[in-house]
Amino acid sequence: MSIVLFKAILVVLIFLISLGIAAYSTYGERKIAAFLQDRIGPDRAGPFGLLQPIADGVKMFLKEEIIPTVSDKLLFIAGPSMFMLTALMTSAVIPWGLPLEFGGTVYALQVADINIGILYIMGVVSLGVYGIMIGGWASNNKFALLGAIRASSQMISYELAMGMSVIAVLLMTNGSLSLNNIVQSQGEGKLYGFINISGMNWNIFYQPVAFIIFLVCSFAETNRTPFDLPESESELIGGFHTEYSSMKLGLYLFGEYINMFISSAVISCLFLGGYNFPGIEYLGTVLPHNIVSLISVAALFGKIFFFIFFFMWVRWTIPRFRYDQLMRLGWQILMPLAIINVLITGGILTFFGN
Amino acid sequence: MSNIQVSPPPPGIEGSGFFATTFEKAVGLARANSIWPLPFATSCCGIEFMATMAANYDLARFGSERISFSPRQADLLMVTGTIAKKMGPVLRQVYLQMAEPRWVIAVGACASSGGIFDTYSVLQGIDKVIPVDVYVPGCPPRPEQLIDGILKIQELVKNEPLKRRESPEYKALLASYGIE
Amino acid sequence: MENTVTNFDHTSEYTTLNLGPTHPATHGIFQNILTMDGEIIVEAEQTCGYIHRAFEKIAEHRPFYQITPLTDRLNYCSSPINNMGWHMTVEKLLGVQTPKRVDYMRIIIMELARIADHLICNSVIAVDCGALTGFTYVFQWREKIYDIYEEICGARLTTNVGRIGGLERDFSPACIAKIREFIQEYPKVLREFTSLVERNRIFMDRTVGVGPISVERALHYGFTGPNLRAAGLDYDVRVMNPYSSYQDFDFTIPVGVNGDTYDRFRVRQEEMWESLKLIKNALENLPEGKFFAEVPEFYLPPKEEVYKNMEALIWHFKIVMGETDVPVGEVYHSVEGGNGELGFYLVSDGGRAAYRLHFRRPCFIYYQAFPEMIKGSTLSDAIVTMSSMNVIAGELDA
Amino acid sequence: MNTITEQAHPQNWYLILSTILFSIGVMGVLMRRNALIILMCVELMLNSVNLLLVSFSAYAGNTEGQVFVFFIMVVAAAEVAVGLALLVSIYRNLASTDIDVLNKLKW
Amino acid sequence: MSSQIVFYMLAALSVLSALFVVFSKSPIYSVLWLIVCFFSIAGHYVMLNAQFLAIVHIIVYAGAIMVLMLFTVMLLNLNKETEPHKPAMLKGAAIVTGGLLMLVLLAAMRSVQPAPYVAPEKADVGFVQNVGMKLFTDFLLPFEMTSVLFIAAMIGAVVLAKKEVHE
Amino acid sequence: MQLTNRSKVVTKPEMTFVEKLYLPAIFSGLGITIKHLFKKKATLKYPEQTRQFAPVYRGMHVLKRDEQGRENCTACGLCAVSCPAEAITMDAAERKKGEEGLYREEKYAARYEINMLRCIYCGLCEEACPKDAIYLTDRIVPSEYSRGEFVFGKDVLVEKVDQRIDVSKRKKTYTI
Amino acid sequence: MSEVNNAYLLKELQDQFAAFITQVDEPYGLLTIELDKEQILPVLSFLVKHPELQMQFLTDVCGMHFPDNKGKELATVYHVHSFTKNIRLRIKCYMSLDAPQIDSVTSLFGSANWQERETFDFFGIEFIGHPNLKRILNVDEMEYFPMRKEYPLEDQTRTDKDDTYFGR
Repeated sequence: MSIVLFKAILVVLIFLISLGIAAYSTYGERKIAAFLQDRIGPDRAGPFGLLQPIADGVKMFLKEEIIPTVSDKLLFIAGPSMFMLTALMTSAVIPWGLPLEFGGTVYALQVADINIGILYIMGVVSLGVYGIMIGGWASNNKFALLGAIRASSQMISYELAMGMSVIAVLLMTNGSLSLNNIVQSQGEGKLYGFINISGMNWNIFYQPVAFIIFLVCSFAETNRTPFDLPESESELIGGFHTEYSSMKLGLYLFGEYINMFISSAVISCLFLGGYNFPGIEYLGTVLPHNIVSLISVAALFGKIFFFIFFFMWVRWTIPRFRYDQLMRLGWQILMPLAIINVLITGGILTFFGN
Repeated sequence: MSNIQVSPPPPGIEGSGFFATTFEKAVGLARANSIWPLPFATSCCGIEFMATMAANYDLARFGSERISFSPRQADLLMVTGTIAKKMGPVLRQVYLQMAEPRWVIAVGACASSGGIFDTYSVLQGIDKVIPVDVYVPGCPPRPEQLIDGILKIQELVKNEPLKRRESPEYKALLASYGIE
Repeated sequence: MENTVTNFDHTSEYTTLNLGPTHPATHGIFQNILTMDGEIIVEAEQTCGYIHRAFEKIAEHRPFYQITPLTDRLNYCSSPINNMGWHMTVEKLLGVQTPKRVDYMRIIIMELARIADHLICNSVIAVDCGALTGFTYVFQWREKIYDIYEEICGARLTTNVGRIGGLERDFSPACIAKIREFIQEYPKVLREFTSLVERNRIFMDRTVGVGPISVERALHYGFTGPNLRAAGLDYDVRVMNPYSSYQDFDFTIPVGVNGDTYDRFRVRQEEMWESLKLIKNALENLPEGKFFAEVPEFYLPPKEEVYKNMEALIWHFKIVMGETDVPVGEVYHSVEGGNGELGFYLVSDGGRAAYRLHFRRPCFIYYQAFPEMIKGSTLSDAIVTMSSMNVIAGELDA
Repeated sequence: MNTITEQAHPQNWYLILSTILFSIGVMGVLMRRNALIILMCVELMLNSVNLLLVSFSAYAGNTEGQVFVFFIMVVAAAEVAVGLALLVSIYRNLASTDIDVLNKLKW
Repeated sequence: MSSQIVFYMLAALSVLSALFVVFSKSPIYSVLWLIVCFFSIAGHYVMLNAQFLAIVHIIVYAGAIMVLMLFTVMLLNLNKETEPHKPAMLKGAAIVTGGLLMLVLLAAMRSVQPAPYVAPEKADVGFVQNVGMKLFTDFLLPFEMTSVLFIAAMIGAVVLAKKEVHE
Repeated sequence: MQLTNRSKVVTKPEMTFVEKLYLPAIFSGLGITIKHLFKKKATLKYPEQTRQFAPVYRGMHVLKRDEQGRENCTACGLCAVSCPAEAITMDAAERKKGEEGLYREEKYAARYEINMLRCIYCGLCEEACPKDAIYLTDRIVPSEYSRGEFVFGKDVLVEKVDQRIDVSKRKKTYTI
Repeated sequence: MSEVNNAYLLKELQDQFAAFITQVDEPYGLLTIELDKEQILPVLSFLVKHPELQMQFLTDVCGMHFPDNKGKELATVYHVHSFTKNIRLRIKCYMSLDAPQIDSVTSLFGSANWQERETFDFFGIEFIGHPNLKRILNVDEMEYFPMRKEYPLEDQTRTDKDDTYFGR
């Protein structure tokens, strides 16, 4: 099996998994929301309502497509497509697990190990706003436009703090921008230099502040409560997707869940050791390598699922911000905090060495 | 498109209503389980709708908890409450903005028939301005009745042929309301 | 939502945004036409009448006892208060003195209604701030209130509870048990709801200082009820002009300071506690006796009597046909409704129906102040302010 | 990606491409009246220069060219920020982004 | 050979999109075409082994500057109808001028003999480490100067965009 | 301004430092919601499970028969008069010879219709009935596809002889 | 200082406006006066500014229609309330159907704005000086004033009701 073929399979697989997880995130969201609210949630479509996402999908595919006559048709269609595209693109650089090995050839479970992985993610994330902006603008509806404007300013603002918090992490990992390196470095060494649990040298223990900032920013980047202003139902009806129907709406909703999935993956990779899990070294000695790889994939997905749950948990608990408060939080609290964090990290690394 | 000849259906069983194929059934089932309501809540029934949404009755079980206030995204227009004559055109506008397939449920006495308000200012039933699929009696109906209405709608959705919305009968129905 | 086409007036940088008539935040139907500068509201104008149902005209055509179902639909979040208010108005016109037991039962029912009303309002404030979960927690307890109503009168929302001269039936043991359970369990839920939102900084940031109104302006605009009390004036009809034996009870009037959304929220929260106390007191001190006053002209005789007794049957017919004698006169009576002073101005010419019945609907009067309250704040503020004012469309338009 | 390939085409190609892009930018500046698009054309011109610098850097085998691109980006970002701020305030006062309206120094 | 094809495609894309930027009727399309143009230029950067720069280019231009542009377009609601147009004659003149400039420049470029290709000392010229090293050693002062420039620009932008309070 | 001495200021808009930190309140909120994740659900699975309504619940009407299976209604029209929604229509008829087993009184309702869509279930007809004939029950009126089906005639309203509906619990007690 | 009660209130009013108060009544303990409609603004502003009474709260404004009361067919009824003294007053101003005009009190009470609009909407009473006197509850195109006694209550377009059964 050539590397190219493997990569192709991997790409397709990741797309399918992303889509599947996004679809079942909608189900999860509804179930979790229901359970947090003392309800049951969907339970009539299939056993436990498991076919709910399929029902939604089929319905959306077959719904009439309305393109408002006053809107810009091309852009109206381009909006959701771009949103979906950028949502899916990020997954390329995430290391999904330890490499597999077949017949002496090593197959990395990562589509592209580019040396600027983090920057790539930041770049693609910064493009995510186009889908929303274009869609919102093309709808030619004031609520949509307001949503689009809110989304764009919010995403630009929080990108900065996000980048700054990542810098502190990068300082920890000898400045490598490759996600693979970052994850690997969290699997090596001892925690705080003396706690010897293999695969537990996670960045969250060194960078709790950066972790919180990154988490908050990823909430903002994915437009989830408490930062769901662009689509806040009680204010803007649907926000940027107010005018969308059928699958174009589906793409937006789907894209949001894919974004959530990917940002959970990124958080896990940056702060929670990615595919590393405690005892990974020991397992490596007793189990075949490929099995450990699969376990590591499972470990990563476990972390991802926890974060997806966390995203939902927070959404159904917390009120949302107001536009100006959101901006103030981003610029006046998170930004300085992230910079101070970088300075302190840098200072410690400079004066106390590695 | 292609050179496959479509053989004419056997006489007598053509037309909407017949030939609900397996595909159509599957689609109907899917649609029925994913009805996103647009609560056009004007008065008392709206509160009862809230009660239906809340924990005790949980409309989510039917796949309908994602209430979409944007008519574009909604499948089911739930007219819950009195519709005054001043509101009639707005209701119609909302209905027009909805994407096909769309269903309408008139919840409560006021929406269905004007109820107690047989007055100069109240529309005597929303079927004067838009076609209604299911009427739910009660003033306001209890959540049980509301759910009954939703189940009725689901029944309707399940058995609806895909072509119904293009059929001349449906067009004629809309035309009788002066739509399109 | 109507299809709002962006048409910028190029001479100004303001846009017009139609909030309503079917905007999710209007909770009921009325329209706000906002002139916005970006996210800031420069000007607002409200339109109402979208569910105008001509209550006052109907009232001129129906006998008195048939007005009760109408009042249900005024402020449908707390219909029993409206029912009671109407009954007491007619009783005032007729000069009927109700027994203490009736008064106390009425207090229990009314205070339950007040809790239900405030509960909707406050949970909806939270929902409009984006916190949906608290809503489902407290709504389970609103459901319990519904259960109690169902036990009392047989309906959940539009209760049509009580009759002129008393109540239509006594509290059943099941009903009293349910009320006791409610008193016992509800504080926990309310506390939980409180801790979920009340001191959460995000919520406080959203509400403190939002949509404030001073006492002077509030009075100018005819505020009453929790909204006036949030501004700092302790006007409460229950205390100022006690009706239905409210004078027997000691309760505090929670007041706010700034008249902002947070104060309104807080005042409603506290009033729920006070109501709970009132219910408890009334239930404990519920006197024995009849649940109706001795007014054969207006209170339907017992059914058994009607079946057997000719005189009762005649009264029964007269009452139902609306042929009993009613004094000529005019009377104004007000009760402390969920949203403030709910007044009934009844003019009787002695006929079977009111000659003129005017409802003083608190919502209708204080909603005028909305533009002034939200001027210069953001769209989100406007929405939270609107829900904290608890504008009920049914009451607004009548 | 980690292997550097012998550049398969002469650097002249980049020269020509940059020239064409630059000229298009100039053309746009001259042609359009919308201040925003003029700003965008300026960006285009800056980018053609960037491209050239990167190509020089690549062909000369050192990093200086890229560093300069970096600086140009900074300048471009600053320029856009100020330019757009100007544009918005002009629009506020004149309700137009037409540069021909800006022919007077005061309003 | 394949890299040549890639070059041609990217070059064609950049030229075409640049032309669309200039000739689009609606500003929003101009913005979108410019984004496409920037992407193609980023592609060129990658081909020139400047990955770091390419991604920075995308983040800065596509991710920030063009979002800002788009934002302004939306905020001011510039669209086809409000787009001011110059008279056709001026347009023609502009095209001729631009074309002439291009001709002159191309003619000048034709005779240029660029220095022959020099293989870099290290294989990863365009990587973060090298660019960073250069930036923070040889070019430290200019780098710090740019931050001053940024601050100035930021303050300027805020001051300009801030609304005067009309009393 | 203070009108009574019973007022109490209840609002405290200032935040303490801890409250200003966002996180404590958020975490306590998260704690509350996660507790509910494991709680028993309040939901009633309606079509499968049903709920006992209060005995006095005002649902669908019934026209009662007496012990001998005769219709109680005498078509006096009080219910129609008392109906605020004017949903009840009836035609009275004289009882003929040989119908004594069908109708209790000499006059009976030949046609008795309630427009269930107009009806607001206020219970006034029940109160107005002097003949123990009309009652509201704890059954709910089903929803229908067309408006015409809601005019319930005697075929639906009158209780079946073999399927009596117990309304004894709704009868008022006037314990004095 | 005498106690503030209905008698005191009436005396204060009589002192100032005796000529304009046509009738005084006290049904159910609420002092009711009939006032010349020209005097509504002075009387109300007197009550508002009165140091003792401080009747600063306009509880209610509503219209009335007496078709048989020739020359005084329409009436506007004001309820004012003094919070500090907890005393209410009802003022009635009659006017004829031909000239249904009365001064607006919006300058004194902001709350009067919509209530006067409502009264205009229902009865066609025109409030002079009202900032925005147009229909509020009914549609703008409505051509009559529905609360006047001669207009029917019922909607004529309904299909599921037969008036012959409801001979009201």
